[in-house]
Amino acid sequence: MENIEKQLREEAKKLLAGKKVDVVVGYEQGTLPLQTTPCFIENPDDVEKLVWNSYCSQNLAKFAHDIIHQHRESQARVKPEERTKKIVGIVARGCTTRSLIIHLQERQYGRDEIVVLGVPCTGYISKKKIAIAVDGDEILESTVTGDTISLKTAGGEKKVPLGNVLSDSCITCRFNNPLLVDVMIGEAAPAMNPDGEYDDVNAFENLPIEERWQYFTKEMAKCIRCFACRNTCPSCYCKICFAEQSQPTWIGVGVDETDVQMFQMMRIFHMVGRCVDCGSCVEVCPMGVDLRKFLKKLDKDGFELFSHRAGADIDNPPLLSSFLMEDKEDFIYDPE
Amino acid sequence: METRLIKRDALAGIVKKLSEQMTVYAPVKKEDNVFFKVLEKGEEPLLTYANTKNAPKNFFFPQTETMMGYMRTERGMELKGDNIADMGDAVLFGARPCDVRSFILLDYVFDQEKYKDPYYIDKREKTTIVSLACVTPPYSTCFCTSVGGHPMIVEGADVVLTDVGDNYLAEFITPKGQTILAKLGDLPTADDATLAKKEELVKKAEGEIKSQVAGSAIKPWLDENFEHPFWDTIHKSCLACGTCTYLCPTCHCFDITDEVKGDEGKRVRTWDSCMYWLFTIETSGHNPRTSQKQRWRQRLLHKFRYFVDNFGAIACVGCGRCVMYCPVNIDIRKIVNDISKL
Amino acid sequence: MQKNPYLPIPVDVAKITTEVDTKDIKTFRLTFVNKEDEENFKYLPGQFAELSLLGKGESPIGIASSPTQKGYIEFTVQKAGVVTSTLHSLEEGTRMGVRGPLGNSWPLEYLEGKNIVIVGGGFAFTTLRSLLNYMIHEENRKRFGTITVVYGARNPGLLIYKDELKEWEKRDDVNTFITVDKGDDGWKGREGFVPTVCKEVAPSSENAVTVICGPPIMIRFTLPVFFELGFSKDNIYTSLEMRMKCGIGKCGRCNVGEKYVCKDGPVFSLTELDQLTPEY
Amino acid sequence: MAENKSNENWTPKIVGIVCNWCTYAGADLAGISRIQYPPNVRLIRVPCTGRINPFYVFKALQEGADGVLVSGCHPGECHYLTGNLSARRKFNMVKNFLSYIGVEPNRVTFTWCSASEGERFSKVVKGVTEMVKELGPATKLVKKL
Repeated sequence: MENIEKQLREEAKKLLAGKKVDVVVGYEQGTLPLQTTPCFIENPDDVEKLVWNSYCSQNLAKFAHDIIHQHRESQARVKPEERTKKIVGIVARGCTTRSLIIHLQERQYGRDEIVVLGVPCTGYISKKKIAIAVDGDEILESTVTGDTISLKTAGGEKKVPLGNVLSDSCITCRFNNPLLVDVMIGEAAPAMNPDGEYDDVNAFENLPIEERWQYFTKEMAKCIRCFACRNTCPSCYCKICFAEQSQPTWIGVGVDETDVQMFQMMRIFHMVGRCVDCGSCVEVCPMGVDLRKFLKKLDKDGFELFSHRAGADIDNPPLLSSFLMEDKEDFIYDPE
Repeated sequence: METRLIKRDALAGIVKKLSEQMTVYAPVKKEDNVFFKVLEKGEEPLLTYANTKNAPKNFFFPQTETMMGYMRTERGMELKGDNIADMGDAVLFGARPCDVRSFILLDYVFDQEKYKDPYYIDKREKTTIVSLACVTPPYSTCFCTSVGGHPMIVEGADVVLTDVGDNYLAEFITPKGQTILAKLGDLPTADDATLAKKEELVKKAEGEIKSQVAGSAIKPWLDENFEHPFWDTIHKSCLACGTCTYLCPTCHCFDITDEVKGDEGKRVRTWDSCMYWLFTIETSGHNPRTSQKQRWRQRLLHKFRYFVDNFGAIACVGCGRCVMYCPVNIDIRKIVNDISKL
Repeated sequence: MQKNPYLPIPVDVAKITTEVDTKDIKTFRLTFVNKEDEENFKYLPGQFAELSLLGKGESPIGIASSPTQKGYIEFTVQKAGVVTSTLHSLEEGTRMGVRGPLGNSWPLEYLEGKNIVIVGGGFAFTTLRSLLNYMIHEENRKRFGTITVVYGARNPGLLIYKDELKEWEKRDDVNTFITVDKGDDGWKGREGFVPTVCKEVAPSSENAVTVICGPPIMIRFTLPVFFELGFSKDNIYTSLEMRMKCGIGKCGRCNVGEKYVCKDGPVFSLTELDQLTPEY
Repeated sequence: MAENKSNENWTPKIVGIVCNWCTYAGADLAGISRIQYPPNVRLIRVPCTGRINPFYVFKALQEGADGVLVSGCHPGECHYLTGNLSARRKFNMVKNFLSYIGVEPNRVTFTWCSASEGERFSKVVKGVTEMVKELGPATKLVKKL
């Protein structure tokens, strides 16, 4: 990974110095163990900040969208012929490129407004799994060596196989290498294990209905409506979310049980054919809500019913804005 | 002041028993997280927790609270009266000193001479606060000493428990605390050696807080530099989620909304967050804080400048929650320290 | 314990007056259901109150009536959001709520013995009307010097309080200048923007205070006129607008720096405004 | 509504969100033809099933509907050519998803019914009412004030 990091910095520097991009969105070291944070590099001399490691969890496509749109807004009062474009260089793994593809399909910006620095991905570490591995103790230091992560806590040091603490999204990832690339960094990464992609969903589907309901209500009850899941999601870019509209008011703003359920259900439903399973929403959730359990169901249905995988193919139209005459309709009620 | 000893392994049971007589709000482990919640029948509090995920402010100032109910009549909606639930006496058990200090700060806001907030005050007055001193800091992100606190500060607490080895030293500081003592059964009086040990721990505890922040030192800079290029550097990765404000023990901004179902309705107050762009937007569409940069500046200035101007204290208790749980690792300690170097 | 400050005081809508041709500004006259509430509702010009519609929410609106008008309070409301739109659909006789009075007021004590210039634009004339009616009331008139009023709207149909404007124009103890940006066939009055009219009228800054309320653009162009006339920033007052919920300095959204507009404002002198953080 | 559970007189409240061009007319026809069917369905007319946001279905449940019926034009007969085909994909996912999270599958029914199918409309309403009756009053996702 050090090689990738080095190459990434070189390429980023080239792009910035050559004025091919205005900003490079990547990851930098955070202030806490296990943490990287999105960084925005505008000066070629700052590229040393860029890192690429197993702590890089977030899907950065969100920032590409935000930067471009903020720039456009700032140009609202500039004469059309004098408007400039802001070109965003973005460090992108497989899932990030899928989100970029969705943005492009949904005409959020032009292909010429982004430069994709593709990075091969071997998965990122789930902080939730780490917390479970050390029984909630604070991590004072962590180092990844090969396939092992060693975690230093006040109680001592613990070594855990990396595979045990990777995010669920990563373990079964089908697209860990970038699908849309301008500059590829390093070699393609070995495949993950997509065969087990829907195991979780299948198992859940087979539970008795009341158990499913209990699990759903229990998970939703954790939500504090902080909107971190929504705000980190590259596919959630509405200027005003339905949850915050006042005319009409769709749902109450509080943490009433059903209002939270409605909010999450509807947000999840907005992800039909648009969720790339990057796991960012799960990773940022301060309460550890198991959102993936429900998002992945839509992914599965999208594929099994309509052979659609979100953001996997730029030429494949979005799931809900397309249809076939012969789409399945065995769910349609027939009174005869 | 009464000082007693409670056997280390007896404390959880004593609290459990107390919860049969009155409402007890205490830390409990739920799946992977430790939360403050009302103890249910037979439930024991967790004593070996580090710091809870949610702040205990929720007890006095819940995330969603019904303010008043009303009903549809021929003349339109008519008030049924306010909704100050009489929960009776309660105990907030095991709050860390930083969280206890947050109530002093919240009192400044909710318990003013001219306008008193009856919802908050009612619960606050009926609740006895039992604090659990931090002999060692729960986390390396704790920075209470930098913002006017101390890991073993007793300010704001009615009863303070200190882990002195085999026993907890229980100090019943206020008259409210004394009434709780009566409910705890027979407890041996603390000996001088224990009291001396506590004094020693107090001296030691301050040094245990390793994280240092230039809390009050930045006030003059903040006073002068509302416009400064520095403000362009902190907000870029911010998701504009409300995690920091919702987990913060001192954040108190709220929204008031109405909810109606059929012929009945209620007015509820809900936490709001200065991190949201809708927070300040006016009906006309004008928004005094349109960018995340302005919102971040507001959050920082509110805590480290405006609150100091209005009430003489920093609106931060150094619990470190926003540092630990920020999804993108925006670290308020780093921001404050960066400012102090400008 | 004090009364719960969040509880609305019950009032009845006694009279609704449509003020403008576009019909989106109405004045609501509210009467108190309980006598003691009326007695307790002691306000001064410049203060505001939360109009409370159970089921819809609350909206902070400046009090348009003057405390010298007994038995009722009035609010002039433009139809905009959820609450105000519902308000506009109400009929006379409906019961609703009001929460207040809130905020500070025009600096009445400071204004005493001074010459007063009132400058208003469009629909932002409501608390100025309250102030004017207060000052010209027979009990109060002698406490103030000359009174000059400059009030403008975009067109004649958008002038509010049309009947009162006529009354004021007739009075010889008030110099009233009504103007519209653009008149119509029936308009015989003055045409021109408020800043221009202020320049023409050129009130003396000698022992005088200006109280100004209007759209931001009007204020921006009017202020230089008054500076030129020699008004100091201490002697120019205006009223701020902010999003509010609680109205009592707790919910945290209407702060400008360390000041809360709902509690420390809405009325500020320009000197005070200069000291606030520029975020409003 | 949940409080009526023990009440023997409980009858389900069902929200029918129907297309203006087919099912709504179908319901009319059923009425003109004096075909009897249970009075439990309250119809909400929309221009096309394609404009139905899945949230309408969820929201109806939250507000206390015991069942939701969505009905539009048969595939190929949409007044706007393909609105119902877009809707079909959406509703397939909605139906699966509600069941997945543990809401009884029969709470929500999707069907097609044309303007000439007064008889079919009555059968749909009968069938849906029976299904919802069997489930009893809705308890899941229902907001309590």
